[in-house]
Amino acid sequence: MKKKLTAFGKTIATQAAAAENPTMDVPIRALSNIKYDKGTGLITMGEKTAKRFFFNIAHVKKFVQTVAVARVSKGLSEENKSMSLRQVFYALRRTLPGTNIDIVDEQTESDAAVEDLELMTDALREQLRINANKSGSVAGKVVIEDRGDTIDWSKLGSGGWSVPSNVESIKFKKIEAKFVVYMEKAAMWERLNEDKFWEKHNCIIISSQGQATRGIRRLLQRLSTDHNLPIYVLTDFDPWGFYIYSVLKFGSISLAHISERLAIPKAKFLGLSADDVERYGLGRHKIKFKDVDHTRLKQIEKYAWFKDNKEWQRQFEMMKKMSAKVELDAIVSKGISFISEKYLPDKIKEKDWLE
Amino acid sequence: MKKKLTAFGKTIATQAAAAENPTMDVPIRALSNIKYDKGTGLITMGEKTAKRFFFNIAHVKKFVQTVAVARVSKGLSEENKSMSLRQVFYALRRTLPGTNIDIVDEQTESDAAVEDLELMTDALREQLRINANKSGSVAGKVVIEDRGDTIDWSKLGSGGWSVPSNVESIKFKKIEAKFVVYMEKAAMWERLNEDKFWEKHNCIIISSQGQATRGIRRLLQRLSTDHNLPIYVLTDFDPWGFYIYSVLKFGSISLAHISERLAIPKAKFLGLSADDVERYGLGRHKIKFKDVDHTRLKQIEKYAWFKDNKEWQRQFEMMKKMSAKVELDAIVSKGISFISEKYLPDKIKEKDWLE
Amino acid sequence: MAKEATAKTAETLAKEQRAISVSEFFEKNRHLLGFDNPTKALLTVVKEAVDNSLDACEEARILPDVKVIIKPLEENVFRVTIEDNGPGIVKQQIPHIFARLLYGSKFGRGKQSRGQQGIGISAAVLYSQLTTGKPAIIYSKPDKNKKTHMVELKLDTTKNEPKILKEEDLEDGLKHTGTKIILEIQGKYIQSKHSVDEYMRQTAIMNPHANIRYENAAGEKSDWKRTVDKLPPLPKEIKPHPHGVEMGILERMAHNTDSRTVANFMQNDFCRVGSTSAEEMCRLAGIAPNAKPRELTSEQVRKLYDAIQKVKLMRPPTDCLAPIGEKMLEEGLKNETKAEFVNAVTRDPVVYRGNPFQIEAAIAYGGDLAKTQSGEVASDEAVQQPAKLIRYANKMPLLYEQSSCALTKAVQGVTWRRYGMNQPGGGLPHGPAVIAVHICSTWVPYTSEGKEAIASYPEIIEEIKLAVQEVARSLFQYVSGIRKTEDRAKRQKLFEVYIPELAGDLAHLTGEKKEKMEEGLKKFLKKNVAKIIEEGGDNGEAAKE
Amino acid sequence: MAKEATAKTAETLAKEQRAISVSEFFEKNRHLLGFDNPTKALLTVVKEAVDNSLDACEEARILPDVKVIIKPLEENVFRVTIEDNGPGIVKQQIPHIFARLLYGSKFGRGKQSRGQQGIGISAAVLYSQLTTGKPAIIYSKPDKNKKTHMVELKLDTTKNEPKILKEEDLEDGLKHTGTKIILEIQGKYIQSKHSVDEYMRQTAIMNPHANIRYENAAGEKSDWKRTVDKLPPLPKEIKPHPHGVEMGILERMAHNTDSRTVANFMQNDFCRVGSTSAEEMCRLAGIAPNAKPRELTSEQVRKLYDAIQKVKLMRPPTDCLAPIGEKMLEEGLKNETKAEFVNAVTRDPVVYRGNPFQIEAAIAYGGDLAKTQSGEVASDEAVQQPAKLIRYANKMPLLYEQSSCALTKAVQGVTWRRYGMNQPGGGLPHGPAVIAVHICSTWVPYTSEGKEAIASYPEIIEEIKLAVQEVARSLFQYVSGIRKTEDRAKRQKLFEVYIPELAGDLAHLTGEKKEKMEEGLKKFLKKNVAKIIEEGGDNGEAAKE
Repeated sequence: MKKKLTAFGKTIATQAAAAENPTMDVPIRALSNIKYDKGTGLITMGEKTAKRFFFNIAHVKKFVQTVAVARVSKGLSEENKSMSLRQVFYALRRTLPGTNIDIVDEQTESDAAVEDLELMTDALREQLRINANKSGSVAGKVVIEDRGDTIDWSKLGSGGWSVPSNVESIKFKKIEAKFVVYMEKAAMWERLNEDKFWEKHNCIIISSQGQATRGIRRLLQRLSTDHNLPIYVLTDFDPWGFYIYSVLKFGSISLAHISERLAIPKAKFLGLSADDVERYGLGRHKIKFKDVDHTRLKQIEKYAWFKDNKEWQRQFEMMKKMSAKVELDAIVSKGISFISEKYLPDKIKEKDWLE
Repeated sequence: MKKKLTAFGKTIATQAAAAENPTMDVPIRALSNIKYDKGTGLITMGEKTAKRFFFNIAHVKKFVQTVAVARVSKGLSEENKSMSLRQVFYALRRTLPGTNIDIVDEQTESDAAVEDLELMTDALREQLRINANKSGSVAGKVVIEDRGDTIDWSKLGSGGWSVPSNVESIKFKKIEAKFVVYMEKAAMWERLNEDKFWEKHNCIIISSQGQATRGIRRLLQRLSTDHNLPIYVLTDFDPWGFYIYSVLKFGSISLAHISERLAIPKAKFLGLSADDVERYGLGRHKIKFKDVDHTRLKQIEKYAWFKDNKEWQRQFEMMKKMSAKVELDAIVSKGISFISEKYLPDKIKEKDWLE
Repeated sequence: MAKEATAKTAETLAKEQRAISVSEFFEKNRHLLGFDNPTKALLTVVKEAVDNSLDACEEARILPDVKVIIKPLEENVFRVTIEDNGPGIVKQQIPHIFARLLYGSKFGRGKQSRGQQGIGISAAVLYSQLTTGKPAIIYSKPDKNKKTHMVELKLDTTKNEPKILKEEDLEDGLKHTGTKIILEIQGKYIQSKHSVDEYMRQTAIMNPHANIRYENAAGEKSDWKRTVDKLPPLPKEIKPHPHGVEMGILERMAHNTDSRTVANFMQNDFCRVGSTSAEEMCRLAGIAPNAKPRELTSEQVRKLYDAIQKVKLMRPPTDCLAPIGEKMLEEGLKNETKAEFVNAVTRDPVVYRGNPFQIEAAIAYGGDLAKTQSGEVASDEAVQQPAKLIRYANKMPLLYEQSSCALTKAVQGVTWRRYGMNQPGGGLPHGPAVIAVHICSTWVPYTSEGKEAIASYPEIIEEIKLAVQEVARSLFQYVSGIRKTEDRAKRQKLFEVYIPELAGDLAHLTGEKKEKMEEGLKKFLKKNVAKIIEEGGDNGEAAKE
Repeated sequence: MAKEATAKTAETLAKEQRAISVSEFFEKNRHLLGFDNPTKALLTVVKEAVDNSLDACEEARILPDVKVIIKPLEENVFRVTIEDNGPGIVKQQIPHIFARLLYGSKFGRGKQSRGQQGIGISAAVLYSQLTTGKPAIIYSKPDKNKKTHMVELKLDTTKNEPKILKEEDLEDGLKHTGTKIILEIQGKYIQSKHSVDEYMRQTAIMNPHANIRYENAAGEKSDWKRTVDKLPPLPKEIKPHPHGVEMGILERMAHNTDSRTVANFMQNDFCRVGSTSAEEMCRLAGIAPNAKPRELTSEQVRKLYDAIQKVKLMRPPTDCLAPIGEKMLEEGLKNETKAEFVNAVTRDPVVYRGNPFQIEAAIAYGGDLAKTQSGEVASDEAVQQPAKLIRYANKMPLLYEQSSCALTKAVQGVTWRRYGMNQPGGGLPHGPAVIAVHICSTWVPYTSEGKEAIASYPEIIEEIKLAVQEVARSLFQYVSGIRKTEDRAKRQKLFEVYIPELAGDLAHLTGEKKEKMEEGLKKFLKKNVAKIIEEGGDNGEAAKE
């Protein structure tokens, strides 16, 4: 990694020393440069790049920021440490002498510089030693090795293993589990853990709070790709839940350049679907749509990967008709452990999922 | 617990069967019934109660809700299971026959009924088997036993143990650690964990994301009270950070009735203080106050437990003068591991904290 | 083409000076008289004629029958006919009344009437000839045993004088005494809140003692039958009150009076001045009480004026005012709105700047007002529209300039929430209601010549608020009476529904029998139902929770 | 006290009828003439006199010197003196001009002037005697070699005639030709945006060819010196355009004309009618071209009227209008505001409803306008107040009714963001600016007799918008020009500051020498500085990023 960063710097340094206008080629991260690849089932990035110049009033700030991030990242490599995006923002901040100009004013600027650098060095953010948020728990029949510790995910009581923001260095020592259930709510995870669902059904349960972090996405991806485990996704019945699934499975627009290292094409949506709402009589727990929900749904149904998928379009239509969402938690009204004793086993057995 | 709930029901059932107006005495949870006990250093609840009647148009809905929560809680006891507050809300929901009235319309209603029941049965919510959110990680020189698993907090790699929402049943097998550092940010926890701070300094590090969950508060309280470990709190330099500390140490107004089981009178505030901002030259990372910050600060400085504390009032004054906040993350601008190598060791050694 | 412009001198400028006839002035400035645009012009023509008819009938103590027909002739041209059964007009006066601006009986005479200026109907004639070139046709029959007199006339604007085109006595003219006027005008007929239709409707409300027949431009006929067989009392004329007179007018009055001494002048030409007050005034002004008023110098008038302000006087008499009265206002409003509830109030007369005035207010609520056009009961949401406000000044509807009118401001100034009505944004209250407000005065302070809105004198606004609050209070009592009954039923039902729920939960909790508890609770409810649903609960203190 | 009311008959009613003098009418309705309240009354008195003075000077081609003094006498009583160096008024005319309503030279004469009605100054005299009882004092000197004539007079309202109290020729009167009027009135003096002070200030802007001296009620003196030594051109009179004439007026003109034939009548009494058009009209109307116009029946006039509408005519000539002109407007505005940038535009004349009108607009920006009262340069925030809008009609400032005026609506209708100014809530633009808008016309369509606001004709609003956009555009170019220069310096500095930063980071990243890179970068900057800071960057395409 250090080498890549030095090489990146060398090109620019050479131009500078030669009294040329220093330049870098930045792949364009706009929707126009994004494609949905039906073959792999992934959102991927096109070939378009933009030239960024130092001596250009519109570019100079970003140019300097990108180089500054490279410098910080190289420092992390050398010290064998890592930082969060927020911390990178602060590490970058310095006021230029004799002015009130700062290298970065908002974290969005340093975040963008990090993404640009990922693209130009073809490295994962985690390889740049910059971490996203840490969140989520895992339990199940798996033994891993991480930083010299051997950790058995089936021997962690009521808490489970806390998923780190960076899972690149963990090694899977033993995997007995046959599948993975991922859910967006920690309360549901505690329900399943209390019911020892993963023990009874020989699986792994993973939760985050809301949108899956990069750590969790990488973890799920490695379990899917490297270890061939089916990944089942549980979310609320709402546009946001659909979006969580969409990002897990196909990748996201902003991280399209690393879809193949984050997306899980084989992920399956286990609910709540519109059919689940009907089948389990959850209609009375509907929460009316707000305008923002309608807008979100309209965006999602136009995604290239959903556009021609009749099953999904049917779900969108039904949701539109209901004009309401239903939370996964509502299923508790059918019984405390209905989720683990009935809902999940039935759905998996009947292959009642969406893809 | 089951007994307590049955007894609670019995009183009411007897009144009902005797054709009397069923009634319950609910301790009043308003600020007027809250006291700050200088002796114990805790926020505690007064003696005032209100009578709640079934046959009273203003009471009937709450009355029925409270009984309904008792019923759900008893069911959880019988099945040896637990639920989140959100799940309790759904478990309560049912439409009364022939009307469009629901037992509960909003989660705030069921949450209030849960708190009332806690008060009337003198039980922790966790004993009622109703859990708050799960969040946070822990690492350090401690071995616990939980649900039959033995868990070594020092052997959990980069993730740590995921703190459950309910820590009542964990047993401390071996505690080598000499103190605890609690911080509000997961990224800071990862920094300290990567630096093996807990190993080098023989301590425990615990984080949540933002306000500490009840699980974490109980965990810290047990380590402080039962095991006599000093608790050091690290937050941002802003009114919200001060508030996090205030709640940890003195208890909160809404949960005053269980302060003695949640509050940690011996907790120490390790920063960021206004002096830290100056001492470490973090002034340039100030983020300007918004109106809401001013309001919050004004509330906090009037708290009975801060009112006569000169040291704290000095902090509030300095913050007011700065009219800005500074994030803990900003300290990274001093060096990647400045926090673990310099800031924390110095502060602890110099006893440079606030109480 | 254009005259060459050259420098002028005082001499040349003098040659250009000339007197302008008042008709020329208003011809050019007709918007001042309510002829701003074709829609309003049509309304103004009808209004001026109807006001005159009603005034004349009342002065002659005849129960009015008024007929109005608007017949479209070609696009934007109408023939307007207004006929009444009043006293008619004597032959010699017809041309002056209808074709001379500033000619009339009502100007500044200290008495309440619809018309005040002696300008309205001649302005209508002027507008008519200006836009269609047609003369006005007048029929008048002052004696039911004699022939009807017919005149065709125009107004000579350069002289402000009538020009008679044709004149004859007809055998088969009007059937009874009265007046009829026919005008052809350019105008525009619309059906909106500013329309002639709305004006006729509001006029009918304010005049339940009149038969009113109306045929609009679409050929639709309306017929408001008289519901009250009694004329409202005739207002009396009063002399000006000294505290309402300005210095220039005082001087003019002194120089024109028939009184021989200043003391007599003060007593005879004003109201509320007795001999003591008159002498006090003279003393304060340093004028001999027997001085001749015609010989007062400007300086003396000024002293007299100052002296008058210092002498305490009774307020002016108020029998010069003729409100419509609570009963008649309620009749009129009920008749037109078919509301479920109607209440009116007539306040006692009050004085502003020496001018007496009196406020009446009424409110109509529910009934047809809460129904849709097809007659169904409208949903709660649908009736939550702003209430309709109708405004009157001296019994005349005011249709324009609602927002700048003191009547509107006063109604908006009432805190309607106190009376159980919503008032989003502090405007008019919302609900299925009509609110009517009437100001009568010997001198109504209009904001403009168009007589469209009332000026915002604080005294007037305050009186209106008091009147409106009074009717609002009675409406509130009525509505809350209804709501109470509904609420009781709802409350009882609520407990009946909750009883099995509570019993069920308790049974689960304790293992005891559900039925037993249900029975006990039902028994308690039955025994204490009145108390529970009336007072809401068992005890006062805890109920505050 | 009050006269007993009894039923009236046509006979008794007839006895009450009388003619009302126009003075009585306006005495009672003085709010129609701008005397609504004491504050406004004071302004109206000054305004009517100053307008007359400026009109008279311009007609006599004299560069105006006008002096206005407001002297407080007692609480709410003022002596107002207005003196000019105009042509004066001949002896015989003085009483009529100052003490007879509806007498003047400007009424409906198809020419632009400040006054239009022949009513304003007599109304001021009427108001003065009404509120203080004092006569008006007039000095006039038409010939500088003769004595000054002095008259004290009042207005007899019952007859609408002047009443002379005193009259004499003075040796030591006015020093030059001109007129001077002294009135004592009740009023109220305030310093606000509706004040006399503001009126004088705005008048000075519009009349840079006048010397104006003003002493306000607080004794503060202002002196606006003439900055232009040339009178604006005198507008010419035009005859009415046939397409702007109404039927009733056509009939009156036909019956009063000196022309012998209808064809001649159309050619002589109207503008833009040649013999071909006149004959075409007659043909269409079915009237012989040599018919006598005085003998036309109403029906024939009507046909003629319809025929006129069908014949195409040239638009009316527009040399009857006298805009102030771009240069003079800029002078006036610059002089008063001490702004950094001033630009004015005079649009070509246009026609609405047969009446020609013309729009002028000007904008002043920055300079003293961006300074605080104490003269410091105000902060960016402080100057982000709504711009001040000043409105003129026929060179007269309009102070009241800003929000309902077409001039305001048009200015608000401009999308100011396009010209680099904020416009929160779609109102006036914000910034250190004054915007002036002037409409001149032979017949300005005021919304009321008070001449306070312009009616919203779409043609007028459109013209104003075009004018305002034009000055806004020039302001925008000016401001962005300044910004450009500032920007250039900033840009160069920016790169100079960034160079060591980039070099430093690269040195860390690659281990190469910082100095070497810094040198290279500086060299490149020096060589390409123009290109980099002008165009912003190296290449067009990528710069879009």
